[in-house]
Amino acid sequence: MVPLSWYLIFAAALFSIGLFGVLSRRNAVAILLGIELMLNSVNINLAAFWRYGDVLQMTGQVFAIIVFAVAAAEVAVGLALVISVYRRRNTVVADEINMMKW
Amino acid sequence: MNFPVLSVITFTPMVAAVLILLLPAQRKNEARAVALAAATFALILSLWTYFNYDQAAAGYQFVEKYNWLPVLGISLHFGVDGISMPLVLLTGVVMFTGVLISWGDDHPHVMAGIQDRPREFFAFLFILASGVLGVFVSLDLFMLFFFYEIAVFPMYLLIVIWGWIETREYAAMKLTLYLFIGSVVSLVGVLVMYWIQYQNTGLLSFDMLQMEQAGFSQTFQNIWFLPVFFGFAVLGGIWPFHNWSPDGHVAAPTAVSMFHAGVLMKLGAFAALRVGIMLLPQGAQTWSWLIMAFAAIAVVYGAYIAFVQMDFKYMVGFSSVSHMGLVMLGFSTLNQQGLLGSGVQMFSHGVMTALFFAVVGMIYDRAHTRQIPELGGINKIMPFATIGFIIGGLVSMGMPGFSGFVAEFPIFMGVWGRQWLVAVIASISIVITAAYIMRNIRQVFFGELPEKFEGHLTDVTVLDKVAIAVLCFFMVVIGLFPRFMVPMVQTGVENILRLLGGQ
Amino acid sequence: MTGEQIIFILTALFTLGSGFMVVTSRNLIHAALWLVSALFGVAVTYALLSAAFLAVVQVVVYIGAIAILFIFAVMLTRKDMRDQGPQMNSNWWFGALLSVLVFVGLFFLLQGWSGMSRTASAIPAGFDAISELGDALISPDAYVLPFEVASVLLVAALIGAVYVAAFNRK
Amino acid sequence: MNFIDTHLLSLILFVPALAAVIILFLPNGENKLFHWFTLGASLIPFVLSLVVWFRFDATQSGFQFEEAYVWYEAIGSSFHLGVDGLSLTMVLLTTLLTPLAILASFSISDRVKAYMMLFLFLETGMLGVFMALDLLIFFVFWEVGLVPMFFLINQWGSANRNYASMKFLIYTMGGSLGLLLAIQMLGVLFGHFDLVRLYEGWNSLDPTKTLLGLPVSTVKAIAFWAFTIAFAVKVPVWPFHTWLPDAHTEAPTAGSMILAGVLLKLGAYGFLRLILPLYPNEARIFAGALAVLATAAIVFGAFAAYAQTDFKRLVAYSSVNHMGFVVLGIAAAAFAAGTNDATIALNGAILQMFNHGLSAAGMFFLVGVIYERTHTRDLGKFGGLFPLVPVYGGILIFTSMASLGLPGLNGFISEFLVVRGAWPILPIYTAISMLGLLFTGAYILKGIKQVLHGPLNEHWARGEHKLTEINTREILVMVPLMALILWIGIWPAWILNVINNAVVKLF
Amino acid sequence: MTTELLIWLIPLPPVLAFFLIVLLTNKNKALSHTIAVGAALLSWLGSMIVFVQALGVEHLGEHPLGGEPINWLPLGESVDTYFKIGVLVDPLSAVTLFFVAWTVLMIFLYSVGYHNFGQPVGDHDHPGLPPHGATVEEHGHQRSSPVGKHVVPSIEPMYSRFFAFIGLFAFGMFVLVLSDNLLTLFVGWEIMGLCSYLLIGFWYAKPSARDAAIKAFITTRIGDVFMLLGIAYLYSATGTLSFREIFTEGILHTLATVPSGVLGLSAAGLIGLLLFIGTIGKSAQFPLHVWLPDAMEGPTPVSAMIHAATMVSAGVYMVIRMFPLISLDPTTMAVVAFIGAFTALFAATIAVAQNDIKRVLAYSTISQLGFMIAALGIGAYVAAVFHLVTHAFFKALLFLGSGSVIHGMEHGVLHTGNHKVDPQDMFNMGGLRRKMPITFWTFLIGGFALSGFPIITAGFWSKDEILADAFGHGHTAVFVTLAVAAFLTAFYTMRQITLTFLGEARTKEAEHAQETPWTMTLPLVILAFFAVTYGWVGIPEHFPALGGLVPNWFHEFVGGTLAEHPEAVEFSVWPLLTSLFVALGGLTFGWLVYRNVNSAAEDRLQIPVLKNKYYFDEIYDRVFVKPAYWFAEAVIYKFMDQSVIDGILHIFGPVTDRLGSAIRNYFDLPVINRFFGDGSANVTYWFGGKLRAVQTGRIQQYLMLALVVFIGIGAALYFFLLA
Repeated sequence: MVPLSWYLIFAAALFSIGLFGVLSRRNAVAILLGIELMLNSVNINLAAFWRYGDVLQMTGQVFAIIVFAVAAAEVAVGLALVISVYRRRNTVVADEINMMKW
Repeated sequence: MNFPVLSVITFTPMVAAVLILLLPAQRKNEARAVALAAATFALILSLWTYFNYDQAAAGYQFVEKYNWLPVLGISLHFGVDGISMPLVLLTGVVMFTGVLISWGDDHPHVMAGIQDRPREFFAFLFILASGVLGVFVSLDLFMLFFFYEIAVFPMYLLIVIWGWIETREYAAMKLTLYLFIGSVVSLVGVLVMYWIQYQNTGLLSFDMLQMEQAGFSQTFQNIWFLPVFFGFAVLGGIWPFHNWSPDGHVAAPTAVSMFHAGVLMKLGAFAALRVGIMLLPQGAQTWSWLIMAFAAIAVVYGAYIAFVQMDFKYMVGFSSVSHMGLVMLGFSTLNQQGLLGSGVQMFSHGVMTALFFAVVGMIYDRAHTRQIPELGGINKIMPFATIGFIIGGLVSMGMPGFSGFVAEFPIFMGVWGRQWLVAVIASISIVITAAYIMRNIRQVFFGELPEKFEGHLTDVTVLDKVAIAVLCFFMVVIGLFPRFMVPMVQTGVENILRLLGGQ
Repeated sequence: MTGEQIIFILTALFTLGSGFMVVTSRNLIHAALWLVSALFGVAVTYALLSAAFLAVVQVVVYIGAIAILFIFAVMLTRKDMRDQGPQMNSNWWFGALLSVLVFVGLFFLLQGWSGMSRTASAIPAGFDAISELGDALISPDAYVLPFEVASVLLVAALIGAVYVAAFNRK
Repeated sequence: MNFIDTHLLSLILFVPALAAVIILFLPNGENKLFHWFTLGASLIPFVLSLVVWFRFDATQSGFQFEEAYVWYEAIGSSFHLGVDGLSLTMVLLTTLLTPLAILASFSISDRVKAYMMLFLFLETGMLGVFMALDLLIFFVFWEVGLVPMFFLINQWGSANRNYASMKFLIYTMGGSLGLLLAIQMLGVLFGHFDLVRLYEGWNSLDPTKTLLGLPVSTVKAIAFWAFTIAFAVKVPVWPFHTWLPDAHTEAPTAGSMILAGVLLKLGAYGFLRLILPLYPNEARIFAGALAVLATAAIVFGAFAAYAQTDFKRLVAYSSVNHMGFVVLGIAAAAFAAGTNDATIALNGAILQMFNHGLSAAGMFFLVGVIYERTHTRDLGKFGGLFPLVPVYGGILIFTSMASLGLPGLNGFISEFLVVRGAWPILPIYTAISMLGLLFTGAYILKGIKQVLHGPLNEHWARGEHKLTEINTREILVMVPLMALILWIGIWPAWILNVINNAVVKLF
Repeated sequence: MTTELLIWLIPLPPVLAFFLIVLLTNKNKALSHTIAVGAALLSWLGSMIVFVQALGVEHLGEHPLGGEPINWLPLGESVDTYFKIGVLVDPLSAVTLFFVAWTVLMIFLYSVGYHNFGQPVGDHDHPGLPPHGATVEEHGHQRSSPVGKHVVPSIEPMYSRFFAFIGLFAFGMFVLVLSDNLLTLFVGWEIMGLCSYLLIGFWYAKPSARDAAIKAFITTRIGDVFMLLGIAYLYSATGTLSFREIFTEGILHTLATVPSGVLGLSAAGLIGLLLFIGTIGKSAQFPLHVWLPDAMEGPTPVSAMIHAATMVSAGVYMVIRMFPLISLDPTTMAVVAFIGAFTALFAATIAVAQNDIKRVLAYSTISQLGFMIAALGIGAYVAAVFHLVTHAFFKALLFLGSGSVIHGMEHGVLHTGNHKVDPQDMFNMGGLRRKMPITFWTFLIGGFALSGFPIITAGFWSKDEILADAFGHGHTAVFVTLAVAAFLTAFYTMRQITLTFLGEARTKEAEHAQETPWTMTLPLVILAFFAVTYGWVGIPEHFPALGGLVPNWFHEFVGGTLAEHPEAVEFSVWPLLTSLFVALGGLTFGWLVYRNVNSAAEDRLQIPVLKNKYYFDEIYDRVFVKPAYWFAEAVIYKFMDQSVIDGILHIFGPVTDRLGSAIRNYFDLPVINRFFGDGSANVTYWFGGKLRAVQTGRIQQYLMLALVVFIGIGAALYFFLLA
């Protein structure tokens, strides 16, 4: 039987990988990809806690669902931003996108 | 008192501001009309209140109280006593005259008054006004603060947008920062008081009448008096925190200068008195020497600087530093005459300096210079303004028969009671004031009219004359019949003395 | 070592591997495709956790919608993505370090936690996870509010995305 | 009528101010109207003060016609008016001179409205000082008088008026600064400003106690000097006199008349009304110093006048010289208060105040008359005008003789009384001041000689510069003055009675 | 009406005349002089009545006329502290009144003629200048001249004014004589001073006249000032100024005993001295004599008025009046005697060298006054009064005579039209006795009286009495001095007479001189009468032959003024001989010397030092006048007032200015404004600028930063809390 710790560590690893992607990729799209990975690791945790906690409580799954929604929204907006930025600046390289600078 | 006169007075300008903003931008005269109507209404109401104030009964009258945030003990608690009543009247007067002055005259090459976006101008001005009124009538510390900030912030916009192009950003920023820092300092103090009161009495309340019984300990008062008092006194232009005011005066448009010097500085002085001295009396007694020292310095110092100013408006600005110094001097005596004098002086100086700025503004709008040496012979063109300025000048040099004397004399008496040396030193300013006032009257109004002004200058408008007349009226009346104001202030002073431990 | 454990380990390795490829592969198309595989791995994990609904949704929504969306996006922007400059930014090593640190930190935290080694209880008989989930999502005394919020969020995001991405000719 | 009876003083005091306000609302440019209206308005107080004069009961002591109204009760000041023989004399002088001055200024054509208003306000200010029985009110009017005079000089004065007016204003204000402070101190000490009560209270202070951290005696001495300097500047006592020649010279004719006629008296009045009663001891102690200054004023004033080439300046310095006698009398009285000599000296001093009011006003007016015609005051430019203007010449000689102190005219009586009173008390100073008396003759004669006598300066004899004779209006101004000068010279009892009684009661 | 009232009224007519003329009738000459002379006549009438009544009173000295004084000045508490004024007629004032009334009347009358009343207005007459003469058409005039025109004297342009002034003058004198106290006496005294000023400067267009007038006024005023002091002293010492009260035993005694603290004089001494200085000024005694000769610039009647009848006599009158007081202190008496005697001689010496007919008289006046003063100084009270009176008469006579001479000469001048000739210079005259006989004879009488021609003339008796007293009381020095002076007097008088009337006319003008109208000659005659007869009322008893023929009424009468009657000095022959000798000797010597001197050049007595009056004018000018003006101008005005005092004042302005700008520029702007105000803002700004670096705008960097912090915090929490 698979202990909970395995899932958690697996999720942590996936999270770190995604984090690495977010931190070090130059391409905005790639950063979004990294985020996706991180979200998934979260979902894994949620699901795992549901399964290993009180099964009758559906909280874990519910929030996993919501995370799906959030992810979808995030991707939609994110990609849209990337594209509009691309239109204006002809680049999707995060380093070159520093409009937030004061 | 079923009719909530105070809140009506207080919120009239606010409402008027909204109404004005609702008007379309290009309907300048309508905006002005509304403004004038509101101002007149407020003035009439404040006059009514003034004359209906029962001097025999004294104390706080026309009291209204509505819960606002009961949890924290914040309530909309209005009421006036002998000290604040004249100031309410003063605000009414200055508001009224300010509107008249800003009505201006869009004569082709005069463009006096406010011709650029009067709608917004009046709106901001009135927000300012109602903030000021709120401070004067609030008996609730929180509300006092609330209105205080309301009063301070439109100043920035008014100066930055309509101010003198040269220095307006600088002056506006300076003014705002000074005042906010000041208010923050005192806010800290106030909150501490609030908390200590909770500890002492176990009730959460910003009500000042409550706080008077809060029983702050001697040490506490000694510690917290300074931040509270000086935090507010900054707005009162106390030395050495006076510097925002001359720059602010100079940069501000005429009506704003009138408000600024005429009312806003009183706001600081008043709050310093109401919160600093009345709530922390022992602290006041501990530190009165310091205030006295600063005030005395301010009196002489302001006079000296005004003496050498070549810029007309700076001259007036520093003169009001000097005069507010007198107010503070009166506070610092903490005795009957001194406080009485300060009370009257606040009103007298308010009217007087408003008049000064009004006239200076009229001249500047037409001559486009404020350099005293460049001006001259104004009386040939605007005799009425000349008379007005002369009367104002006499008031400011403490000439008997005018309100200035009625105010300054008791102040000096009070100082005598405390420390005669200070009285002697401070009295120097009287002569210096006389010197520069008379010198400038001579130069600006009676000197040779520079030929470049020949024909280019126009007389002031009827509205201006009305404004001047109203202002002069109060100065002369108080000068001739101190009874017009003194007994009322007296009642307020009694109250303060009671708090000070019946000196 | 039960079979379940073996399946889990394989899945995990597969997922992590493709995840690694996602963040490292130079070509974005490839990266997107690796993402698909990583997501698939996650789906399998859900299945292992006997969260059938989640697994399905994972496949449908993620792989079906999101990943494809990515591929479109990449295609739209690919022409100047073509092999110019490094795919990693100047301080990728720092990123790596941080990620490792995070992993280590998490690992230790989990070590310190008591409930680490608990095992899953058996699913009671007649328990229909999906219907339960449905109830939970829409029953007012449960999570209808977050659910609605999420939906609103989605709509907002949709409109926002459309607005942002829309071609404005100026 | 009853109202008038009970409010005589306030009426006298405020009628001018009221008239001034009315003038404000009269139509502009109606110079004639202003002239006559102002004249009429200024005559009312004169008539009223005559009423007071005749109703006044010289034999009884204390103040009469007292009125007191609440004014500033918060600091214990009430609007308290009243006259005794001393102030009544001055009131009469003021109300008499003002109409004459206004009559004299009918020749003013520039901004008549403002001019007349200022003049009336000025009158109110001066009268107030003489009537006030409340220290604060006294100070109020004391200062109020300054401003109209400042503007009169500054607006209607001659070439150097800016300097002169500023000097006048700042000097006087600076001088009265001490007065202000001292008054405040008194107010703080006693909580009221009522003179009559202060007389006792202040003098009954226990000299051993301390006040404001200083011994009472010291405080009193300081206060004494504060008062003294304020009044000394106004009188003016040497060496505070230098504002006077400038102010007098630059002021318009009528302005000089009032300035010399009344304003200077304010200072002397202050000495009599405040210093002597309030500070008898200090006054006695410092009388010597005062006498020195007085003598200096007499002698140096005479010398300086003798040195002038400007006619008006000469007259101005003569005022210094004459007021010196007033101060000398006061000093003597202060030195030996209570003795008969002191009484005589005071009688002399007060009468001298009145007389100088008449003669100096006359002199300034006459200077003005000739100035209006010739537009010069340079004595060197005149000469031999007697045949051209015999009447003027006669009047000039008459008035000069009065101010020279010719027996038979008023000046002599007062000067003699002062000398008589001061001799046994301060013989040395009196003797020295005789030198001044001698030079009085010298400069007066110099003036007459330069103007009237000597070879005729043809410039004025014919052509457009032809000097015209003094006209009826101007004569009308002089007649009352000359009549009084002669009358007092021959029969001084009528006025000296009042003065004497006041002095006897007061000191 | 009662005598008192009459006395009160005596002074009034002239002053009324003054005002009437000034205010009303100054256009009308006839009316003016009628009023004036009428007024003089009234006063004269009153005086005579009073005089006669005074004669009637027994012991007039003890109870003089005048009645109760009236309250004038209220001084001090009670009624008795009033200053009272009143009138007083005791023997002294009676006799003075007598001669004053006469001379004044005469002079008024004389003036009418002197100012050519009835003559036409001159062509180029100018107010302030003597008349120049008018040209008139011939009509039936016997002396026809080729031109058909003829120059006659023209009338004085300011005719009326003249009468007004002398009216006032007379008023002053009457007041002075009749007043019963020093103050009103001083009033009259000063009024006369004013009139002398006005009258001497009557022809003010002449610079000389103008300066003379001022000189006269100021010089006398020097005396007056001291006199005023004396009065004040006396008043404060005794509390009264009334003669009645002062001259009582008690007061006099106290005054004599109380020391004054000055020069060891008694109070009486000091007062006397001060008063006497007044006299020195008024009566032109040395050293204040300088004004009198210059005063001759005035019209001759004025000279007569001032120098004979009224003003100078007033000085002496005052001393005589105060004699009881002055005599209390020997020092004062000595001073008086010395001054008098010295002046008498000194002036006489100057008179010798003068050529101007009036100046000679002027100096003789000074000298004669010296006689009286000296007489007083030696205590010869009656003698002094006697000489005062007689001198008044004959000196008035002389002046009027000289005026008449001058008038005649001017006529001559007009006739020849040569205006360069000075009608007053005696060397231009000569032989006038034929031209103007009346004038000559009267002048002769006057001159003899002046020089004390024995027996017949009044001057002899008075002067002789003075000498006798001086001799009798053993004041030898005085005696000798006066004797010499008397000799000189006789000498220069004779010189004058000789040069003027005797011999032949030296100029055409003198030839054409003619007698003056009756208005001028009549007074001469009348005065001449008194100049002779008045001496006879004072002949000493023991005078050989004549003694006792007429009782020495004068001595009795006037002596009565004093408390203790002064007994007449016993007769001694030496003074008599002396006076005989000096008088006759002087006269003859003068005649011998001058009968054939024809021009100033031949006059051997034209010694510069005498001619220039011992250079007194110059000395005074250098020593007093110029320094005084310099002091006034340079020191007092320019230096003290303008530089020092105003200098100090002017410091204040700049100082305030400096101070103000210093505060503004070196404290307010830099410290408060820059440092504190802007400074704090700047600091904040700087700090913000530093922090900006963090804001790269790179999402990933933000994130990394966040993580770093997060991990850091996490680690910290972990190790500090959990571990």
